[in-house]
Amino acid sequence: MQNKPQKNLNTTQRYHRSVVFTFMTVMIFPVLATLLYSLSQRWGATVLPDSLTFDWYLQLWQDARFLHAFGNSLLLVLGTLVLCTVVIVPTAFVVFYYFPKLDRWMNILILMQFAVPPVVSSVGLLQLYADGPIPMVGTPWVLVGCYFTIALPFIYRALATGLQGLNVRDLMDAAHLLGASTPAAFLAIILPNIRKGLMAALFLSMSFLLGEFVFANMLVGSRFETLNVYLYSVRGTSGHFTSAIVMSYFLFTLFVTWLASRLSR
Amino acid sequence: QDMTTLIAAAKKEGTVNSLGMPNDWANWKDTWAQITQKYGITHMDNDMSSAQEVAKFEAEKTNASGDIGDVGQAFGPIAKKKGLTLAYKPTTWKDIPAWAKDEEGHWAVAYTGTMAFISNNKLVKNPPKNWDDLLKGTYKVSVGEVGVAAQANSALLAVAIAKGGSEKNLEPAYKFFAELAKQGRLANIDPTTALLEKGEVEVGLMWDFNALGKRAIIDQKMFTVSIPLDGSVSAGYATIINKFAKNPNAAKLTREYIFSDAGQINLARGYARPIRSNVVLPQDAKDKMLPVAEYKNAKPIEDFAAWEATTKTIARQWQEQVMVYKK
Amino acid sequence: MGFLEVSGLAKSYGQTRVFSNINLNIKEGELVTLLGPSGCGKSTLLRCIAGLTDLDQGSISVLGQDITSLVPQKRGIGMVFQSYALFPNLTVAGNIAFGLKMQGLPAQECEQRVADAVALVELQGQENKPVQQLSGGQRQRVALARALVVRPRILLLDEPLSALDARIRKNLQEEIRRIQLQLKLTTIFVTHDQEEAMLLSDRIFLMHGGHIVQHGSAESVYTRPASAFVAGFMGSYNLLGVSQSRALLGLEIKGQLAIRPESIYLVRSGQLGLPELGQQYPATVRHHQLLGNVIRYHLDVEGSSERLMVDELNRSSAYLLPAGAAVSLQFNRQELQEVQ
Amino acid sequence: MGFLEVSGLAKSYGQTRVFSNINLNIKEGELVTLLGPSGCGKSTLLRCIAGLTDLDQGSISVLGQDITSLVPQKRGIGMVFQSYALFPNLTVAGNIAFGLKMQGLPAQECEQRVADAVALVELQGQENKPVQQLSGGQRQRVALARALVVRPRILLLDEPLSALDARIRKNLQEEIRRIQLQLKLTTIFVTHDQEEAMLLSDRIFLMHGGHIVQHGSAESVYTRPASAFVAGFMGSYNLLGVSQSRALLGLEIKGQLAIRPESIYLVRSGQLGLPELGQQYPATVRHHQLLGNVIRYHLDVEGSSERLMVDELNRSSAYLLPAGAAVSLQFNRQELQEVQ
Amino acid sequence: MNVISATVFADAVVSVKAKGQRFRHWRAVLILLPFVLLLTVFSLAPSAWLIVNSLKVDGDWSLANFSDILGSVFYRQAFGNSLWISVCSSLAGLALALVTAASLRRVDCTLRDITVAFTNMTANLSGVPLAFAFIIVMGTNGAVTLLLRKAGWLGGFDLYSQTGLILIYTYFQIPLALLLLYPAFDALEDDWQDSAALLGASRMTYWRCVGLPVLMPALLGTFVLLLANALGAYATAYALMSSNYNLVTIRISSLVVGDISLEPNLAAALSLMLTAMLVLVVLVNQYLLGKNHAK
Ligand SMILES: Nc1ncnc2c1ncn2[C@@H]1O[C@H](COP(=O)(O)OP(=O)(O)OP(=O)(O)O)[C@@H](O)[C@H]1O
Ligand SMILES: Nc1ncnc2c1ncn2[C@@H]1O[C@H](COP(=O)(O)OP(=O)(O)OP(=O)(O)O)[C@@H](O)[C@H]1O
Ligand SMILES: [Mg+2]
Ligand SMILES: [Mg+2]
Repeated sequence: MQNKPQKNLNTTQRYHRSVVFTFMTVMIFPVLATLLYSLSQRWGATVLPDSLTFDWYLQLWQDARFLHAFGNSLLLVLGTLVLCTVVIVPTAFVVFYYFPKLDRWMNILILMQFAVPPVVSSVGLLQLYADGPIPMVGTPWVLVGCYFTIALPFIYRALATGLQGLNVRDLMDAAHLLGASTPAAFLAIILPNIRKGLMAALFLSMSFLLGEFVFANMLVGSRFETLNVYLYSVRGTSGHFTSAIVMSYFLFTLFVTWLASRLSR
Repeated sequence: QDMTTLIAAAKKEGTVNSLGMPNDWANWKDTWAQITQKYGITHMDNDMSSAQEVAKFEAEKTNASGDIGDVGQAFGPIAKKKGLTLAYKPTTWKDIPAWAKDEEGHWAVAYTGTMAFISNNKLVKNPPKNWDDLLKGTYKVSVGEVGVAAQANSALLAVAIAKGGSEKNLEPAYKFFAELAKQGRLANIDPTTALLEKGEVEVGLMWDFNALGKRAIIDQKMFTVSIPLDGSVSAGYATIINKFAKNPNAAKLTREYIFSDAGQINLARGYARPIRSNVVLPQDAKDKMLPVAEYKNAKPIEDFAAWEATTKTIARQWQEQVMVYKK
Repeated sequence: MGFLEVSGLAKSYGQTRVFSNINLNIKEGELVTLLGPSGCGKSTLLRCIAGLTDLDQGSISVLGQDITSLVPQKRGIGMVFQSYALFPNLTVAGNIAFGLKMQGLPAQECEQRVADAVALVELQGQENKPVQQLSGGQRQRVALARALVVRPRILLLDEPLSALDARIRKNLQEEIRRIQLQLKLTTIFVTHDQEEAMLLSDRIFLMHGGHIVQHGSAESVYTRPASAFVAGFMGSYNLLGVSQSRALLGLEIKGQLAIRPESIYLVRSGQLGLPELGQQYPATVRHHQLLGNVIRYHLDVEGSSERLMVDELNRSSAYLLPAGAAVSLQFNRQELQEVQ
Repeated sequence: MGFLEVSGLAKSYGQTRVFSNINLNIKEGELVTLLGPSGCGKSTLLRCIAGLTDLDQGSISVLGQDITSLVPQKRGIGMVFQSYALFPNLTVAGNIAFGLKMQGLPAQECEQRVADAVALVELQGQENKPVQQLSGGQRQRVALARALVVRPRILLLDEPLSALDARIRKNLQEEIRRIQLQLKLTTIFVTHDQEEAMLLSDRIFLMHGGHIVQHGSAESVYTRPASAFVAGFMGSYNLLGVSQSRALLGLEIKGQLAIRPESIYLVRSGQLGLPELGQQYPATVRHHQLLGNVIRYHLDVEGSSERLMVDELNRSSAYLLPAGAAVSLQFNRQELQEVQ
Repeated sequence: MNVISATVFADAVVSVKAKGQRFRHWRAVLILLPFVLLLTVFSLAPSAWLIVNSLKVDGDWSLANFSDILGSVFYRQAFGNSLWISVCSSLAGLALALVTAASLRRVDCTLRDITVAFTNMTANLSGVPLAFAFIIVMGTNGAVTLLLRKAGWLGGFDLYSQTGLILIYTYFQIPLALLLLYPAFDALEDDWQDSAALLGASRMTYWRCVGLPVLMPALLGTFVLLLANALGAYATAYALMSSNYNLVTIRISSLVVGDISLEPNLAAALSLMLTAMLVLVVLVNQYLLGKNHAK
């Protein structure tokens, strides 16, 4: 009789686990499919591929253009993330420390980033900056700027959550009384405490940005070929090959995320 | 006359950037390789649609990133009207039929394609030979981006021509596809290489050079390519040189090369039909082509003005007359 | 001249006035408490003194030197916040060393002073723990050590104990007092707990409605409240109105009469009482409460509708008066306090 | 037979045993407190009784009826959580009505009973406020009303006052007791504050190390602690070791001698003392603390290294003994308590 | 949007003066400058361009673009489709993420960490790769499709249809929803459920009466983000069905990057209406949130 509630607990526990497992299974299906496709010689209208091979990867990783594009993408994404960090972190701090009322407006501003699809704003950007006083189109700089707007919502939200959980006012006051200037207190106290959320947001943004195509193709194209522009330009070659590209950068993000979570522990 | 000066100037520029001329389209690959090898001019391509190319020329003005582009024939006059093109007549100019070139040299069609069927042999027992076969089959038909892509629009025109319509009148085509849609056999997908390879496309409609090219990449035995015998349409692709090109001479030289014998043979090897009929094709290039007999009912687009007007309505008509029947 | 002098301080948030014309004069090495109900502006006053909030009027000086417009960093003030405000990314030692690092002290001296501070608050062995792993009481010690290690001229404590439970609170009260006396640190201690204030402080400043309503030693504030508010705030006073006090004690007063329950003498039947206190008033025990070392009787006095509280030491259960027992009360007239 | 009987209760989390063989026997209408230091398992025990945590062994019955395996919904138990667990999306009235709605009561009766409950806890006029806008004390009342309105057979209170500040706590203690007596509700009150326990309860169950170490009335637990732990926990006892107690009082004991500071008599020089208590021990005042109604003297007794605490009522400052004053002490031998 | 930001910073300046710490606060305002600059150049300016151009027809000011759109069944259908797919996929994504997030809090932390990391990863599966992955699995001749067809369980399912599109949209909404929603569950205290149980509420009743209402602001906020995400999505739908399905973004892109004609002004007008729709949703959301707070 006393065991009955015990069993109850186990069933709820089991329920929660099964929900999570089902979720994982469903979500992983497309990823596995891509992986399998990239590893198969040929996979036509059949349930399973005909034969497996590593050729696509070998071919891919020997392609200098791919490596170059990969390098470009990484450089671009890294640059963007650095810019984001340097600009958004102080901004979020200033908002929360000096002008808490601004947060509401920031949230609206952030939502607006979703409102104009890249296909459209790229046309506007093309018209505005192709020529004229700031001819950025065709240079990676314009992409850095656009990527900034893409990453902004994720990073700002993460920082806002972190700062909300932190008693910024008291911590800053305490640091001031202990002789720290505002910048010093920010660097020594606030920054380390929002680092975790920031890192998570940066990695999320990284995977988003690595997959970005519209801006890259419209604004810069081959002048600074990125991974997805490359993917697009070789899309006619083979689905297996493009799957290999996708899996390559997928595994790359997975690896980097894992590494980061390892290191930050 | 000034070929030597042109070559010298082009070599000095040392590079040429193209828009919408990727390696896997009509065998541009060989042309680029040969230009690089012969003149030491390096090349980069940025693949995009015709409209994007024109838009990019227009937007970038003097900060031009593309020197030369390859657009559907209809876009040649548009680009010229917008004042975005640089005129250049290659030495082989007189060999190009009048319908395929701008008299001032702002654009010139280098090759043509004809609407064709591509059928997956495994999924389709009796590959269609003419449009009526499509209606009788049990397979799904993929047309591509109707209303957006010139290729898909041309498929509609091909049906219309076969069924008694014209550039002005696509009604027969809409009826035809509506019938397919009612049967639940109109697939909403674009017949790309990857989808052909995956076996998602049972029968696709596309330019012959595209169909043959994709078949060659994927698997020669997997597909059957044929021109609809009861009527099809041919259309050309024209090169335009950017008026603001950073490398105008290299671009001119590129056009020169494309219209040279070697360039035209390259296109033929890419399954495209070269515009110059006086080029002697090597046997391997000839072998790649479909039998000439299949082309007997294929007609070129004649009334460009009407066709341009019609294309603007296609997207809407397609949704209203065809997609409504889709199950 | 006091060590810390605050004069004419006023502060408003927008239209709402928090306080005005606040004057404090604190001697060197003294511990004063700022006592008052929640929301009366204690924290705001403390923050003004520390320079964390700008004031509207008034001046603050330390040893005659005006510090009103100095930035907080330069005031030489240490503060322990109610929330402790420990830096969650640093260890115990890291928190304590923070202020020293900001002063740019050499690592060795830094280490030595941190070790001393750790010893002072008895946290040896915990130096390398992250502060999140500490209990409430331990956190409080870290916050204290962190404020003390930079050797401030003045220490401000903003309700440092209110988040702790009763038993830990008692220990820490004694400890704070011990350390403050040992270092002879001029200290302002903010609290809304009058027992804490009495236990700890040399002087109490009682704040209410944006003013200091009374100040003086704990004993004087406790035994001679200036107003009914103070009386009610400082302890469980019996408060008699004009008519009650006339009827019961024959005293003519203007405001109210405050009588501490422990100043009333309970004379058991058969006992004589204290002759020097004079008249005895018959009363009946209604019920009692055990407050630990004290038993509080609630009694009805004859000829009065007022129920009075009287405290006796919890000496022995043999002495316990049952409900209904008849007793007499004697009042020490010197201890009756008339308040407004 | 008691109203609520708990027998042989045991509970472990994985390898760690929280408690074992807990037995309680609670009469109808009784308020008992479960007193013990933090982490001793009080909350866990309460949750077991409510059915929120399953137990490893033992049984729980109400009026002889076994409820051990009943779901919490059917036990007829009301509970007030330390965090109050008010539903933040509902108003005061919405929170209170929640349980009634669950019973599917008609709207009108529901309304009537909510109004009664609101009146009981004196929250009239606050019915439609969101609970976030309430102060701590008001929240506590809402939680209480919510638990009471469904008319539970048993009320469980898990440290309902520990989050409140001292003054509000005192008011609410009295209020809880008043309501409990008025409704004659069988109640278990969990606390770690011994003053609260003494003030409120009919009986105290003192829990320590996974066991009930002592139980009985507040007076008996306070004045006759069974162990040094209980003595230390219940008040500021003076604890003397074997040799100390022999040297000072000539008493041979086995464990420790616990002497409450208020049971020692202070005889001022010139006074006679109480003859029935016999011997007087000379001592010197070291310092004193003002604890409000009581003054605690710390004294050195001649011939002993032990410093003793002695409490006196804070009767009048005229009686205050200065540091260094020579006095005599008398002990009431009946009040000396030998503990383990 | 320019207007909004202008008032935002005017607000800031006013509060600076009110607080009287002018110097310190001006420095703080300076720190906001790079942010404002970047946002202006890369987000506000193109948006302004959008507004201006949507009001132009052949170089003249006109509202013709808007009247064209509103008068066209075709474009109205595009809006209808976009909205329908976005709402369906956002609701489905939200519901699934809700169930998962609720369970995620109850499992041991290793599994939780893995799930969160994994979700992070799948968040970047979108656009062409996602569409292709689904084609491999569920396309006309996809692996699962073939299996189900063999088993005879396949109803009329077609990936290349509205249903298919909703399915695939839902897939890319789930990770985003989960990542946004998961932290909100911290607001739920365990005691609430216990308390509700003692008051006679079953688990379901608890969720209906307490859990969900408490999560409402987070749910609403997440829903708006998901909706925005879905409304603006383009690459996935395009990769799956090319332009054969009538969605606003696809119409927009076909007007600016199509092979046939180039009408950036009409595209701008379409985008502006899409934006307006989103702003409307945001405002409704803010209003609901405000009401929730006021309560
Ligand atoms: N930043 C602020 N803006 C507006 N009003 C404020 C601000 N800080 C405090 N107040 C108001 O000033 C008054 C005094 O607040 P303060 O925090 O000083 O009270 P307190 O005495 O410390 O209370 P407690 O004992 O609860 O800590 C309160 O009414 C409070 O609402
Ligand atoms: N869910 C749990 N899993 C594991 N251990 C637990 C759990 N809940 C409580 N414990 C442990 O059981 C012991 C008793 O906890 P409990 O909360 O009952 O103590 P308590 O007497 O209520 O303390 P407090 O006065 O601090 O509330 C503690 O050591 C605690 O760490
Ligand atoms: Mg305060
Ligand atoms: Mg507990």
